[in-house]
Amino acid sequence: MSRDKSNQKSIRSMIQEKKSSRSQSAVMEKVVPKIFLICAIISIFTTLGIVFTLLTETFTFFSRVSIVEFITNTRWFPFTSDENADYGILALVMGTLTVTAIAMVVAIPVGLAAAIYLSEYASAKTRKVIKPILEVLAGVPTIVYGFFALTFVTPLLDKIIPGGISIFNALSPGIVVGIMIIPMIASLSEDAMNAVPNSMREGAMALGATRFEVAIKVVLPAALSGVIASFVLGISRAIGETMIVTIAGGSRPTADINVTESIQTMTAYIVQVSQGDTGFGTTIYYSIYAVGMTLFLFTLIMNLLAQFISRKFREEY
Amino acid sequence: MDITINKQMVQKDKKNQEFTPVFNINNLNLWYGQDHALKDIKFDIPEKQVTAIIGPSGCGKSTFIKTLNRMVEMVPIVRMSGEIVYRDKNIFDPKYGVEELRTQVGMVFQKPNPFPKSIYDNVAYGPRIHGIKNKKVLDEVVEKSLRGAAIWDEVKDRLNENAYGLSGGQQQRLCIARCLAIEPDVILMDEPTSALDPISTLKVEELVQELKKDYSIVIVTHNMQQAARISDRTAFFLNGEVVEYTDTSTLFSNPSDKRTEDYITGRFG
Amino acid sequence: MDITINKQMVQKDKKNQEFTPVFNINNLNLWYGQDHALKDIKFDIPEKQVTAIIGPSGCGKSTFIKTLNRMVEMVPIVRMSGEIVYRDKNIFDPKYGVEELRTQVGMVFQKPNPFPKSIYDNVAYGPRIHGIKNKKVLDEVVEKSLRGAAIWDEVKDRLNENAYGLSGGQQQRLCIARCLAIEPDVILMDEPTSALDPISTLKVEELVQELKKDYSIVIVTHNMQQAARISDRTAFFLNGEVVEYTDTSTLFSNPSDKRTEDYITGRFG
Amino acid sequence: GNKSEDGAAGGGDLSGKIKIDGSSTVFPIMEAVSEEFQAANPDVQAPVGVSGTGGGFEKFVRGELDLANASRPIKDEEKTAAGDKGIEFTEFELAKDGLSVVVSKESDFIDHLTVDELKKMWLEEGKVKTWKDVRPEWPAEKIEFFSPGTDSGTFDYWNEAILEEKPMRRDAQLSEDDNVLVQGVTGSKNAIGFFGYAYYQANKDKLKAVPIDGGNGPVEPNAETIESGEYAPLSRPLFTYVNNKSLKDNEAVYEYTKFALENAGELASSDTIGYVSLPKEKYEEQMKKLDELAGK
Amino acid sequence: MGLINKESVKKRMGSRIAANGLAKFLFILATGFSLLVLGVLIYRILSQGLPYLSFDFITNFASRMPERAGIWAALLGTIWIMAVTAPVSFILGVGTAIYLEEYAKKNAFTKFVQVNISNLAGVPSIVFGLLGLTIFVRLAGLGSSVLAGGLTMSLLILPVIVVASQEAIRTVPREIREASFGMGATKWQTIRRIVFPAALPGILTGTILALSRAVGETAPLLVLGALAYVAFVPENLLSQFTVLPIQLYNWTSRPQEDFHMLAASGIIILLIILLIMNSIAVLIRNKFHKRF
Amino acid sequence: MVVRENFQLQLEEMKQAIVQISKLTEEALELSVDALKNQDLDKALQIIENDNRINVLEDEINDMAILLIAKQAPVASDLRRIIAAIKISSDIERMADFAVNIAKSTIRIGKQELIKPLEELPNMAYHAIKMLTTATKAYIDEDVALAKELADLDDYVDETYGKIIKELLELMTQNPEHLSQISQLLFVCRYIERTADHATNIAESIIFLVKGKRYGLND
Amino acid sequence: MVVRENFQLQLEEMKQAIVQISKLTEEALELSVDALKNQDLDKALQIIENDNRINVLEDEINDMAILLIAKQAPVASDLRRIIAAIKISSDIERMADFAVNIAKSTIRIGKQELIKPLEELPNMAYHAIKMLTTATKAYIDEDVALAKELADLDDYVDETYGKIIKELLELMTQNPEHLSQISQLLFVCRYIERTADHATNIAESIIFLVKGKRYGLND
Ligand SMILES: Nc1ncnc2c1ncn2[C@@H]1O[C@H](COP(=O)(O)OP(=O)(O)OP(=O)(O)O)[C@@H](O)[C@H]1O
Ligand SMILES: Nc1ncnc2c1ncn2[C@@H]1O[C@H](COP(=O)(O)OP(=O)(O)OP(=O)(O)O)[C@@H](O)[C@H]1O
Ligand SMILES: [Mg+2]
Ligand SMILES: [Mg+2]
Ligand SMILES: O=P([O-])([O-])[O-]
Repeated sequence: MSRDKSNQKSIRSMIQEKKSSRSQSAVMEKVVPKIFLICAIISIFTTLGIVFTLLTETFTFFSRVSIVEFITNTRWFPFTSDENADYGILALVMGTLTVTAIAMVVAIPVGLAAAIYLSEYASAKTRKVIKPILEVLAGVPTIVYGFFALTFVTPLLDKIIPGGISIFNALSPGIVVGIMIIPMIASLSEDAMNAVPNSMREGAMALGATRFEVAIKVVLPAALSGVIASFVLGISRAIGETMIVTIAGGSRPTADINVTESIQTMTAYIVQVSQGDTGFGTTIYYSIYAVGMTLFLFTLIMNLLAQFISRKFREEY
Repeated sequence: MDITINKQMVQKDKKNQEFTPVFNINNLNLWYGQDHALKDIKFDIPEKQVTAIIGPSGCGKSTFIKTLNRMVEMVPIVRMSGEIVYRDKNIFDPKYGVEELRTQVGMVFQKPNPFPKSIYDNVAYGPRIHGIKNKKVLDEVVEKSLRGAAIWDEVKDRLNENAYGLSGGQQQRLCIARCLAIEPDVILMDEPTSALDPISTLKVEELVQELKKDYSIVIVTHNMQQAARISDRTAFFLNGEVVEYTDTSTLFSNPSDKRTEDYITGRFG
Repeated sequence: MDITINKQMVQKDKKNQEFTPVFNINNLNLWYGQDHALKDIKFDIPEKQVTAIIGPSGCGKSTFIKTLNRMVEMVPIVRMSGEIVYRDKNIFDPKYGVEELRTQVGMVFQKPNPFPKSIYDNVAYGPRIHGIKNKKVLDEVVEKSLRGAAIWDEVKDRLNENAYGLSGGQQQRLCIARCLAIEPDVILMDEPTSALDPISTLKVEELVQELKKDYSIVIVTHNMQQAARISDRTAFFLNGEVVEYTDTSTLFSNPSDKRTEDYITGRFG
Repeated sequence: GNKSEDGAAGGGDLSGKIKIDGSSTVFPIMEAVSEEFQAANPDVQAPVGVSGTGGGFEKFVRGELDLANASRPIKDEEKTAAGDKGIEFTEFELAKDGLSVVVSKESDFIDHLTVDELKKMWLEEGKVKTWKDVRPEWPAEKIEFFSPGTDSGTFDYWNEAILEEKPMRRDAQLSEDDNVLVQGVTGSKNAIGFFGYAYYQANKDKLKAVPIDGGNGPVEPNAETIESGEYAPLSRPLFTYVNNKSLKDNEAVYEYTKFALENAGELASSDTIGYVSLPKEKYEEQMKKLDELAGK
Repeated sequence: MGLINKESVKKRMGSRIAANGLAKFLFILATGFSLLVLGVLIYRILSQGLPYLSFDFITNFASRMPERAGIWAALLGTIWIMAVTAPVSFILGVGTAIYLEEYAKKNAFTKFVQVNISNLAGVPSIVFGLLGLTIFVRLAGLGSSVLAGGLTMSLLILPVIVVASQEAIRTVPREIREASFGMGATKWQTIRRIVFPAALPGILTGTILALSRAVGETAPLLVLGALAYVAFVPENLLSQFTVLPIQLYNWTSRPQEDFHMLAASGIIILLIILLIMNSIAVLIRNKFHKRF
Repeated sequence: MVVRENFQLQLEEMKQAIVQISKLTEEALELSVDALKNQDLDKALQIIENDNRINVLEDEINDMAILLIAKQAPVASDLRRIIAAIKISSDIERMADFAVNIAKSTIRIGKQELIKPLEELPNMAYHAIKMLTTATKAYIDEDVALAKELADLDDYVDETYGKIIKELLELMTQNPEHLSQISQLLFVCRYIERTADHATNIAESIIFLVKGKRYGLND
Repeated sequence: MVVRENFQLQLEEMKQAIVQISKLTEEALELSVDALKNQDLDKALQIIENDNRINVLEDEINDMAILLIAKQAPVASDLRRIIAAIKISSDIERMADFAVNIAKSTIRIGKQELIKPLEELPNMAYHAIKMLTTATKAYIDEDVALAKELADLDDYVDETYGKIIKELLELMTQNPEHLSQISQLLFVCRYIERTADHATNIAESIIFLVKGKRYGLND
């Protein structure tokens, strides 16, 4: 290999010459991070904006309704004369939790099973086909799911359940929210399980383990943090789900859990009021902010929980 | 030490053509789709010896070793023909389940792949899936396997810690212990030291030589020196064919095939 | 060929203590937090020779080599003391920018790390970031660098394909070409072949020996044999200290320190 | 639309933007009005929003709207708020909506209900659990109640006309979406519910409207009985509120409102909307008021 | 040798294999169930929506007469909103991700930003509607315009994009950054020429999936004051607008069956849009899969 | 912790083989001197026969060395140990050859009466054998000091060699009828001298093995 | 594509060094025979002086071999080539020593008139030298057939050796005054015989190098 000396000089010296342009890029080096910092700060302002929006109105609400009643009263019935109104958030919270619980009972086993099937049993081809299809399931607008719950699932349940079921109930939207969440849990869990190195599966298989034993005793524990994270995300999604419960869950808040009866969730309440005729400035108007704030706190707690859990269950590999 | 020992050593190196085989492979052919990865392999694997497989990248070493415990079937496009007999049983016989085969024929992989569990649970995994629940028996198995893998002293005080806290070399020996725990007959190793530093490599090599007292070992290695150091017999694979398969001493001091010579002396390309 | 050549070869091996250094390192100490990773290193790196660094895992080889182009500073908890002089310039001199240093002192890494761009763009990357935009000049640099890295013939017809389509060994030579493109003075290599198969390894080794005609090369390697094969001088590191630094022939045939001997003969642990 | 020629009030050279929002009940009427008006005046933009009556007023009193549709009259709080912002406005009635009380087709025993019976049934402290509690000869089947959301204008009107502002029973199924109510009543044998006439009309085959006896014998809801006021007390007015300032400043708003008053009756009573027109005089009266306000 | 009873191991083999078979059956059943539900959903939508689906349906404005009604305004409204949302959320999201992954020091502030972002990802969309109404419509005086709607949507999907981008940036191997620095590149050069292009497929996939979520969102825009009847296409950022889901929601709440069928047709269009977006994402994902 | 146990074991085996060949050679040399002294032809024949064993052993040591190099890629002292083994075994084998040569000379002399009882020659031989024993000991212990002493021992052999040659030449002139016998003794003397030289070579190899440096003891 | 070029180059260098030492040794042997024939003491002294160069060269070949093994971890033929180089160079060096020994004998004989002009002895010597040349050629070409021919050549030397020894012993009885000279010639004869033996050894090494098998040519 012979090197052309003159050319060598030229590149090295060319680089030397361009040194001056570096001072200009030095400016970029200083400015760019600041710009990105501003981007990052916007997310904080978003949260501040939410808290500010919710809090100002929430304060007004609590100037009219005592916070003690809000927490301790088990009934929620604002649409009546102010003196008769009940503002016990528990009724809405129970509705939300009931729907969420039902959704999870549906979504976790089915989603997880689908995830295990896709990641441990299905061929790459099958996976490539089914996964996007499931993602479509996640993309179907929620109104569609709402009517699906009301006009398909509820009548079906009515036939199945002895003693029937109310046209509005917690069960049907719960199940449908669950169905809506299945792809999310399946997809995220599958991602997490897919991220478990194949070498681990091979390790277990080489010991004579069946696929099932590999899935349950090796892959699942290894992917647990991701799987649990998908559950938590699913729960957040169920808590925040609005249209399905609005359409199929009814609007009768109650703290008593009876899944065949009508309920109301926090989100459904917000929709009910913001779609309705409530006069601006009325207590009801302010109540949606208080409910929104509660919802915000709920999701905040769920998220912190999620982070805690995924840190706790992270199996290092 | 007597002169006879020396003679034996040299003698053994010179001709150990006669041995009890654990595996008889006959006319084995394997395709990945259209890709003919193993061609007419004829191969006998001796009992309680170390058999090394060397050859350039992509020559079919891993493929070959993985056919022995049928792990190769995890690749969907694989097709095979020919016969592999493990101790008088045809391993492809549907009556002879792959799980059972793999219980007899353990495997250690290129990258240490402990489960993200405690050291104890790693070793106990095999016995457990095979239905052993008795804590005392498990304890015993775990200790014996870890001792067998020459890692007991290093980990005995931290059996409940996560296996990923161990160094690479320790992890690999743990994987060997995990494999020993189901008391296999044959142990397959696919480049077990290629991810390890030289010292850990040496330790694993020593261990392999220790293990051959009780197990029949087949080891794939990129490292010719390693094959030379630790094996009794060596096979040189090229493009899916067995070019030469003989005792290691002969292969490395006086190979009979030009291609083997070229490969081991680094004249290949 | 004449006898004098033989003599020269032996002679050169015996004493090449006098050389022009490109780097003078004096009393270099480095800490990762509380961890004293390099201890009082004194080291001169010769010009246009291959200097190998060997030692057990964690002894500070990578740390040392990375101080030479100040890449080690990417670890936030690093503290250093001492002096590194590169061709009469103190590399820590704030006037002497780290980008400038790194333009003179190229680096090749353990895992081939081409950019996910075309082969051409990979090689042109360095000149481009340094402001060279002229297409003709770039073309020339790319060809020259690829030739220099002995990979031109293999890739000349696919310069616009993605670099990840190359094999591991080709990728590593591409990375070397990329490094050559900015015409560095010194090339640092941190275990450049540890991720490659034996054949690719041999090719890179041959290349390194070719390159030392024009560049000063420092190579960290886990593979003692490799250090022995390709380097002119070898340093043995242990626990952050330089135990022995001498010409390679001496180090491998007759090291003066017991610890070196123990390490290279595999008696270490 | 063949409406475009004769409805071309401004002759087509009119332009501008009109901000309309509010009740979802009124929405179909205003949508139709906008559609026809824009067909005649292509340069005018008259989109219609559905923030609900309350949401509409919230924006209206802030001065964000030209027209606020409402299915109830403006409330005192809202008036005050408007006053605070210096917003002056005028109410126009566009059409009537008959509240239909409906039961499942299967409940053939129900011939009619009186206003008192309705009241007894729907009140909170009411003891009515089964049909038998309403009239002893009816079966002792548990009644299921369906009502538009307590937050809707429809409910407000019901509240006024039937419950007389007393709290409604809390076990009623409420929904903001009247289609959901249709589903509810259709789906359960012993259900009773009420909602806009349009929803009944669109689901006549599935539902049975109960004739209401307001004191003058049972009257079935239909276009004539509602328009004539015979179907009492369950027909309610639908409004739009116009910002006076817009009316003066924006020619398009004036033209639009005028167009609405001219055509609302006919549009509202068409099949695809299903409300009931007001008597002709009522529209003319309002048109005069409009011209006055606009200073025409 | 001998601690393991080979006989009992052999005996258990049969039941273990049977358990595996049963489990596999159940797993397939679960997957099949999800697919079945999707099938039923699609069937219902298609059977309702196909009759009204035509070219006119796409190019017509909404109308009170079902046979004349179309989704042109809503479709273009959706596109306009996306035209605002996509660049804004992309720039902000990627900027934030780059800051967090490349520049931020590991301190309390960074951690706070991180927690805050993952928390925002879980905040119900309707709350974002309230935020948008207060901040963009009222405080900023943008009215219920495309801009206000787009910005609100941007904030809504911002956390998703940030997280996806961070993930993508994190998968860019440290080695290739080092390679760049090793050649004397500055930090910004490295980010701009190496990290960002390498992470782009991941970022794009994440962004498209986030956008497809935004396409289907109803609640926040409703709260914001998006319109239901619009017979014109937006002309600029301050134009008023409607979007597909709102149009559909509006139709579903009409009494007349015909409008419900129109809604189903609209849903088909919406699903097609989502399908296209998802396909692009899948394509990008597959094309650039495992490049390193 | 010592690793590469197997390698160490094999090195040790090789060492033992060298000790073994050295022992056999010592025996052969002693026997050959005895046979010469006592004109024991059977013994002499025995020696020639036994030599094969030593030759085979040298070949085996060579093979072991080559296999060790091929399989273990030794460096530094390990490598020097193996190379030294090759050289030492070759030296020892040569010494055994001298035993055979002496035996052959013994046979050539046959039952013909010796011109004088052999004294100095066997002494010199025993001395040379002692050098081999010493070299072997130095090799076993890798004792450089001991190895260096061999040079001194060799000086004595060289001196004696000169003396004996002179004496034998004188004897020749005095006993022309025994020319053949004496010339055989001349050769034997030469063999013994060479034996000692080879012992010195072994010492050099030992020093090289330990120190890694060449050290001329013969000059 | 041939890789490890550097290694191949170094092997080649080593080979050249062996060719070199062999050439020098041939020269030395030739010179020594000439010196003996012509009783040229200066030449003889010259040979002794020159020997150092050969000794050094052997050491260098050894060092090269050791470095190559240490650095390149050779196997198979590469390894055999290096081991063969060690053995061959040692044989050649020993041959050069015989040249020195012959030179020393020449000096001992001095200017004393030779009892008869030397003819057979130099012939035998030339033959032995030719064996070295042949061996070198066989080595260069790695020519096994040629190497095997050396065994035959050696048979001739052995035969001649027996004859010359007999003749010399006869001469002794006939010329008791020249005993010293003749005994020196006896030794020289022995040296030449040994030289041929070493050439045969080289042939064995070559066969081993090429075939990887030991092959006894001396038996
Ligand atoms: N899963 C697979 N699908 C398709 N082809 C494969 C697969 N695995 C291996 N092959 C092909 O089969 C041949 C043999 O591969 P194999 O992995 O057995 O080689 P190897 O000798 O183990 O190489 P290495 O030393 O790189 O591990 C190669 O051509 C390879 O491309
Ligand atoms: N980023 C880091 N932070 C903290 N400590 C580090 C870091 N990098 C290296 N060290 C420590 O510094 C010491 C030297 O590490 P270094 O990576 O230089 O070793 P090495 O000789 O290159 O090892 P290897 O052969 O495994 O690459 C080790 O103790 C290691 O734990
Ligand atoms: Mg492999
Ligand atoms: Mg390192
Ligand atoms: O939407 P409303 O008419 O019920 O206000």
